Amino acid sequence: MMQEIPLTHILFVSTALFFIGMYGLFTRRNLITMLMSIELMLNSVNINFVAFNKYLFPDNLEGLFFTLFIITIAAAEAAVAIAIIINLYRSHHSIDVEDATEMKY
Amino acid sequence: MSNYLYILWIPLLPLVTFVLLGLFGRKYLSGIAGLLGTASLFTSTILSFVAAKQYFFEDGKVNGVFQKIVALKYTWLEFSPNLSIDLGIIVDPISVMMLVVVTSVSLMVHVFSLGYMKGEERFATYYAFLSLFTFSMLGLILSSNIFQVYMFWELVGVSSFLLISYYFNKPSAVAASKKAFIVTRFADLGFLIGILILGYYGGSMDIGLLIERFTSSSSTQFISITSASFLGASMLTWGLTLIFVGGAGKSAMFPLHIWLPDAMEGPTPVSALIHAATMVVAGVYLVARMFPVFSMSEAALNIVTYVGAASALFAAIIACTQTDIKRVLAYSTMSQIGYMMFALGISKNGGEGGLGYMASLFHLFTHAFFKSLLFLGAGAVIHMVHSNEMKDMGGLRKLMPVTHIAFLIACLAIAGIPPFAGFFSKEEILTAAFHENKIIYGIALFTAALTSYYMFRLYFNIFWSKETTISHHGEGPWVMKLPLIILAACAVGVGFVPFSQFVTADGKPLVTHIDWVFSIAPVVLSVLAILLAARFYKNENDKSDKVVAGFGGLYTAAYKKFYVDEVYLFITKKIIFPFIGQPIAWADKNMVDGFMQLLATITAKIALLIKGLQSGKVQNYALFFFGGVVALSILFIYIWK
Amino acid sequence: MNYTILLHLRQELMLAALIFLLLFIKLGKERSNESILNFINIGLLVNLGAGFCCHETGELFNGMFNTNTIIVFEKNLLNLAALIISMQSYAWLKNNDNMIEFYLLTFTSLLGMFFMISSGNLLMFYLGLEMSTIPLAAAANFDLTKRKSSEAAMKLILSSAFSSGILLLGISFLYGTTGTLNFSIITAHINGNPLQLFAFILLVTGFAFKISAVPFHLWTADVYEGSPVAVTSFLSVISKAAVLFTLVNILYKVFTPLAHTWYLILVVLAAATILIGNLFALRQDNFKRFLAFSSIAQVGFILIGISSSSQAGTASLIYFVLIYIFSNLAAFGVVSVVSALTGKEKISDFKGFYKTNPMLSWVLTIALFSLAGVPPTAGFFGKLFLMMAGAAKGNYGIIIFAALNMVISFYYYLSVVKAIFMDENPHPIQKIAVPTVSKIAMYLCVIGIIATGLLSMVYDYIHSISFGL
Amino acid sequence: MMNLTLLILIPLLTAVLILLAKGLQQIRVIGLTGAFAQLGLTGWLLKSFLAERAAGNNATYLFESNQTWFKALNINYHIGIDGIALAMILLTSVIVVAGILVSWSMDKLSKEYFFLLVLLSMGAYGFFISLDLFTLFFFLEVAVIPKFLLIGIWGSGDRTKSAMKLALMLMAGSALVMVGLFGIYYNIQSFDIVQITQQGIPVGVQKFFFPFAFLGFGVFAALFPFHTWVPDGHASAPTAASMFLAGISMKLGGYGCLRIAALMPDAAHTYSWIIILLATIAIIYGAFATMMQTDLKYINAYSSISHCGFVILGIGMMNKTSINGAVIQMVSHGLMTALFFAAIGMIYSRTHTRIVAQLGGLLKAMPFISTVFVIAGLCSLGLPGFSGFVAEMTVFMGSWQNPDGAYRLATVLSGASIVVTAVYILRATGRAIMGPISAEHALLADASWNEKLAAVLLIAGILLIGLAPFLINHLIMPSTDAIMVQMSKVIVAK
Repeated sequence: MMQEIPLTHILFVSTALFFIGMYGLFTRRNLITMLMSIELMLNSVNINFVAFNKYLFPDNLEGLFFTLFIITIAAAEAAVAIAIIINLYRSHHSIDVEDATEMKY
Repeated sequence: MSNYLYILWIPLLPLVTFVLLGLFGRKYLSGIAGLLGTASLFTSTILSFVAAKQYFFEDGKVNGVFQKIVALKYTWLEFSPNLSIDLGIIVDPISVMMLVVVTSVSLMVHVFSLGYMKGEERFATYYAFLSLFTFSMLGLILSSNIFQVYMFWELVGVSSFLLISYYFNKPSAVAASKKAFIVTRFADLGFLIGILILGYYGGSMDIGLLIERFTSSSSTQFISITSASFLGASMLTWGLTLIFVGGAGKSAMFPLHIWLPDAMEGPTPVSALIHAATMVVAGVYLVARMFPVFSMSEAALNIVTYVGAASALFAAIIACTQTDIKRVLAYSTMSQIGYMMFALGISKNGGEGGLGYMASLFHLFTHAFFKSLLFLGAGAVIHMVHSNEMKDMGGLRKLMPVTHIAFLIACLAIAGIPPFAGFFSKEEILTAAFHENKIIYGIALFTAALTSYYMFRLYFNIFWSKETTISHHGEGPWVMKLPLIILAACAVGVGFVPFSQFVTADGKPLVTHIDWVFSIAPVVLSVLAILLAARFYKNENDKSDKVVAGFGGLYTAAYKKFYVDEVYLFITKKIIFPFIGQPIAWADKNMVDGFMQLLATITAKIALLIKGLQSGKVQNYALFFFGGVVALSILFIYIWK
Repeated sequence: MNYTILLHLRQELMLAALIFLLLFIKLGKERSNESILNFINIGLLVNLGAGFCCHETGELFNGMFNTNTIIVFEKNLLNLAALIISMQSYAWLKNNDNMIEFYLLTFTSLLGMFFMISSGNLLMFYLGLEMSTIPLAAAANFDLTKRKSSEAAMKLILSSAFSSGILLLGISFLYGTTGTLNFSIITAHINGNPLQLFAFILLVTGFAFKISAVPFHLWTADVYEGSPVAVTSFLSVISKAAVLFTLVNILYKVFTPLAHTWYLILVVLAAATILIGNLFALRQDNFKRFLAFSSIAQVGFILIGISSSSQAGTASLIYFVLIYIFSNLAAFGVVSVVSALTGKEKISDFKGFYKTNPMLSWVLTIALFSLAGVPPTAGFFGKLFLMMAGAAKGNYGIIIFAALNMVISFYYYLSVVKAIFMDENPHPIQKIAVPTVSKIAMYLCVIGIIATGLLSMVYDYIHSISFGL
Repeated sequence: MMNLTLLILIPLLTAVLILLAKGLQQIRVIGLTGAFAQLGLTGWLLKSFLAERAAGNNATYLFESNQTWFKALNINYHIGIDGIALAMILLTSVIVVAGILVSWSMDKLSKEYFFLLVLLSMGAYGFFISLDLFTLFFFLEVAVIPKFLLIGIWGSGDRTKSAMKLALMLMAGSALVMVGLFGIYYNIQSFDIVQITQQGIPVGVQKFFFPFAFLGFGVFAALFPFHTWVPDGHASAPTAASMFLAGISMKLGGYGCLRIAALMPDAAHTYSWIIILLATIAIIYGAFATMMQTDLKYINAYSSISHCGFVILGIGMMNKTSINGAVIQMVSHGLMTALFFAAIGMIYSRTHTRIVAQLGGLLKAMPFISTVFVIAGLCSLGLPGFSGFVAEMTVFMGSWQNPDGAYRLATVLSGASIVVTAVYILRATGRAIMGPISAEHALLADASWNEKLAAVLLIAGILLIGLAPFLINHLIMPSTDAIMVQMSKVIVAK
């Protein structure tokens, strides 16, 4: 029976994932990629929830439920976001975030 | 003693006249303005003579001493329980004497003006202002409260301002009126502070109380004011000196005299009234009023003495050189007032030593008549030749005999030739000076000689000298001659009034006797001076010019009035305006206001500086977001935990 | 079965019903926009009325959803705002083919806010939050053809997704440290260890993003400028208000143990927000952008009020939001009418506005004065009470700071007034025929602006129903 | 017994009616009627006030009425007047009538113009009757915005800039006031002046918050160095607005300062030397700055700075006489400066210039206006018989009671300003009113009936105070006594 991975490891992974996502959001110019990086962040949060639930509070399932909802809403968010991006493409003929900086100061 | 209450009407009547003429004069009353003014003033004059008679001959004296009677007292403005401005009427020898002088001279001037100002556009306004002045002057005389004196003091000043600037289209007149008002205002500041000092320490502003408290050397007030001192002088000296400064301003004492000559821009009757007989002696009156207190401070009295003497001499010298006849008269007025001042200065409070006091007021009394006579005479002359300059005159004695005689009498009077009025009063002054202070006596003597010299220089230049070019006769209507005649009569007669019986420092009659031996010196000097004047000016010659050349620099200096005006101009135009006024105005625009502006500018600058935050790049926004998170975390997890 | 569920949920249910009705109408045959608009407005009115009957306290779904007098009142405020907005955008929507979609989106987000306000559970709260945000992102893009509109929508969706990511991280840690999502239980488990604090701060930043507090505000101006005026006003008034209400609920009820921490956080945020908001508002020429920054500054004042953590704090917040609805919507109303009929949105276009449109000018002026806080408008009282609540803590530094900033804010509000009344303009905006419905809305706002302040019973009522720490 | 709220309701009614009215004729008639109604009301108020006092009612504030406004915050609509407030109210009503009369022919946006005038006056009335600091503050700010609009819309010269400057500086002032009031509120839990007076404020609190409140009101009263809104504001404003500004609005500041000093006597004593310093600077500095001005309105504006300095000086000296003087000076200056601005406005509307150098000899063409001008001038240089003399002398007297050397110096310096005043007044008069008149000015018309009426009204006030100061003294003495009682509490304590 292999001994189980300690919580900290998992938290480390999730945190790493989160910051990778954030890094992607900050650096990538492509809107779709940025959206994906955000999904990464959300997923890292999911990992958190599941891990906490599994390790610390196994007797109830709030964490898992929360994960489900996050996934759903992420989907919805993505749908709207992509719709907007498509519309942006119609008007700007590009999905580079740098091209959509008309409004500033 | 309310049986003097009718005195209230003496100032009130002119006031009523002023209000009537001021409101309706231009439209409705312009025709009868002169008569109205004269009539009301005539009534006042009668009343004041009645008052004089009642006071001096009936009930003024209580067991041989003239009383100070407060006929009316009404609290007008209460500052604090014991400090208040009371409007009151004080009846005592000097106030009654002044009443007589002011009303009668003013009446003469009113009458004279009927002819002199005939046909003026603002005739009604002129009489309104005359009435205003008379009212203020009478109020000043009757004041029983030192702050009341100050109020009327100011009113007198403003009415003089209005009358000098009567010809308001003439820039010179406007300038003169401004000068007169501002210079006297400056002096009044001293007066005001003096009042504040006396009032603070005296715990009252009622003249009677003040005198009572400051003359009893045991009273707490006296001790407190003498013990408190500033820059080495006791507060009493300060207070009195400052009050004297006010007086000096009004009475054109050196160095505050510069306004008086210019004030001659006003109509000549006005000069006769205000700048010869009444307002300019207000300073003397003020000192006389407060004399008991003055007598408690040696220093203050010395200041009075020396300023008076200096002015007397200074003015006399200048008078010898002027060519504008009114200016000559103006300077002679200044010098005569100097006489009165030092006479007060050397006097003691009552007793034999009180001779100076009596003499001074006596001279004030006589001077009022002959000096106003001189001015009115000059007025008549100017009315004829339409010029103030000596060179335009000469040989007028045939054309205007009445004026000529009157003028001559006045000149003799001021020169102190017996039996004319001036002789007696001047004699007293010289006697007092001789007993008290030899230096002053010397100055006085010399001044007397100068006086008679320049007066006759004037006289000869007007009436003799070269033959006149003017052919037409006529001295103007009887309303102009009558006052001359009356005043001439006074100039002869008033000298015989037993003045010392009535007006003395302590109210006790004073026995005086003319010491003929003593009076030889001044009279002889005067006569010599007159002869000199006659030799120079009786008929055209160049002797005077030679002498002038002989004096050289001194003459020009005197002719230029010793450059006092220039000094004043320098101080105001070259120092106050550019070095105080303009810098302040500049600072207000650029520093104070500029600072406020600066705040606005800085804010705008910052706003412009940080606009980069809003870069428009959504990724930067996210970055700032994260930065915020990190900052908050550090701040609140590690620092403000 | 019992009907309390209907009672407690009545506002949400009615709104949902409205949404479904609209869907059916959309599917059904064509109708004239006017009739539908009127129908919608009446529906909103009914919903508003429904809010005022039978206030009661209660909870559903074992504590996930709870309601009480003040929550109902807050929802009413949101309803009122929605009604006013829909009336004001009449001119804009009248000839718009996608009018119904607009309402679908906005109502959905409104529904989300209702749930968020009543949430008694982090999950519920998160659902409500997202439900209120995502439709608005779509709505921001409502002018499909406008470049700015899509840019705005993009910025909104991306940054809000990012912020919800942060928020979720916070929630997850919170869950990790307390082991529950239920507010009533969380409080007991809060012990302020660093991870928890960190989680809390992440949570707060999520809120700060929504109410656009500095430095989480940067999206605001761009989104406001890009999106259609109606959506802008929805964003600036309703969503902000909803989040603020929730924030107060959570701070006061849940994070009581951390009161000291969040007091400081709020003060810091408030100071930064007021200053930055003012400084940026100074330089704006686009009216919507200008109002965006001014509203940021307003939030700063609100935060001061909240920081007091007293009954007066809550009261002044709700009171100010009420006033803010009136004044801000009055301003937006004028702007929306002008932009809908002339397409002009610049402040410089409004020069000489008074000569041509005195009525609109006065409405706008009064609104601006109210925003600036000048008596006798209600804004004066609102701002003053917020600061009075804040001052109660005895932290006068922030009060002085705010007072000085008020002067800056006066400058930019007055310069708009200056443009309207004083500046010369050869070609002012021509006379505008305002639709009656919008007129009514504007008058409603003006009356509100004047009455809310002077009639003290409004505040006293709010104060009586509000709660402290 | 009467209800002071009428003082607010009448202007309110007038304003509403003006909004409903059609055409200049109607509007101005309504405005004038309202103003006169208010004047009558205040006259009646005075009568009943004196009657009450005569009946032996020695309460500090008469006609008190106290309604709860914001119950939860203990904010009350508490009104009532003492002699000082009453004097201010009378001043206001007179100036309002005069102001409406001089703007009789204002045809540009007349409805808004008169509306704003009336609104401004309403603010002033409310301010003077309130005994609750919150209400006080409310009305204080109500009175600001109308000024901004009046100057900005109807003004002359660089109107928008001066309007903005004025509004911002006044708002900054009221922001300071607000901080001060909060300070009081959170230590006394009340805004009620009476209550605060009874309870007294902890010394520490006073020391910290007095500067805010006092300086805040000081900005309104043109306290150096916060006076810079005064010149530009007055110069750009239309005639009536300048009259209101200098005649009423600056008095709000002075009145506020007085109340604050009475509420926080300890702090007032501590800081009095600063107050006196600033006041003295304002007096001298204002006077000299005036001397350099060339524009009639600027001359009067700067002289206002100098004259309002006396108000602050009187308050700072903190004794009965000086405070009396401060109050009288407020009233006197209000009337005098309003008269001055009215005269300047009349001249400007005819000659279209206010530059002294371009005028001259107006006395010939327009004797009435010139006389008014001269009277205003003489009043401002403190000639006996006019109100200025009474006021300034009372202030001097009061401040001289203060034996401290530095205070004496301050008194003497401020006294010196009357000389400078004489200089600039006479320079202006001598140049503009006297001297030769230019051809194109020679044919100008004199004042019309409304202008005459306005001038006469103001002059009557000036003369009333100047000739019978015991009347106003009698009115305000009891109130100053009450204030002195508050202040003296401390002096004893020290």
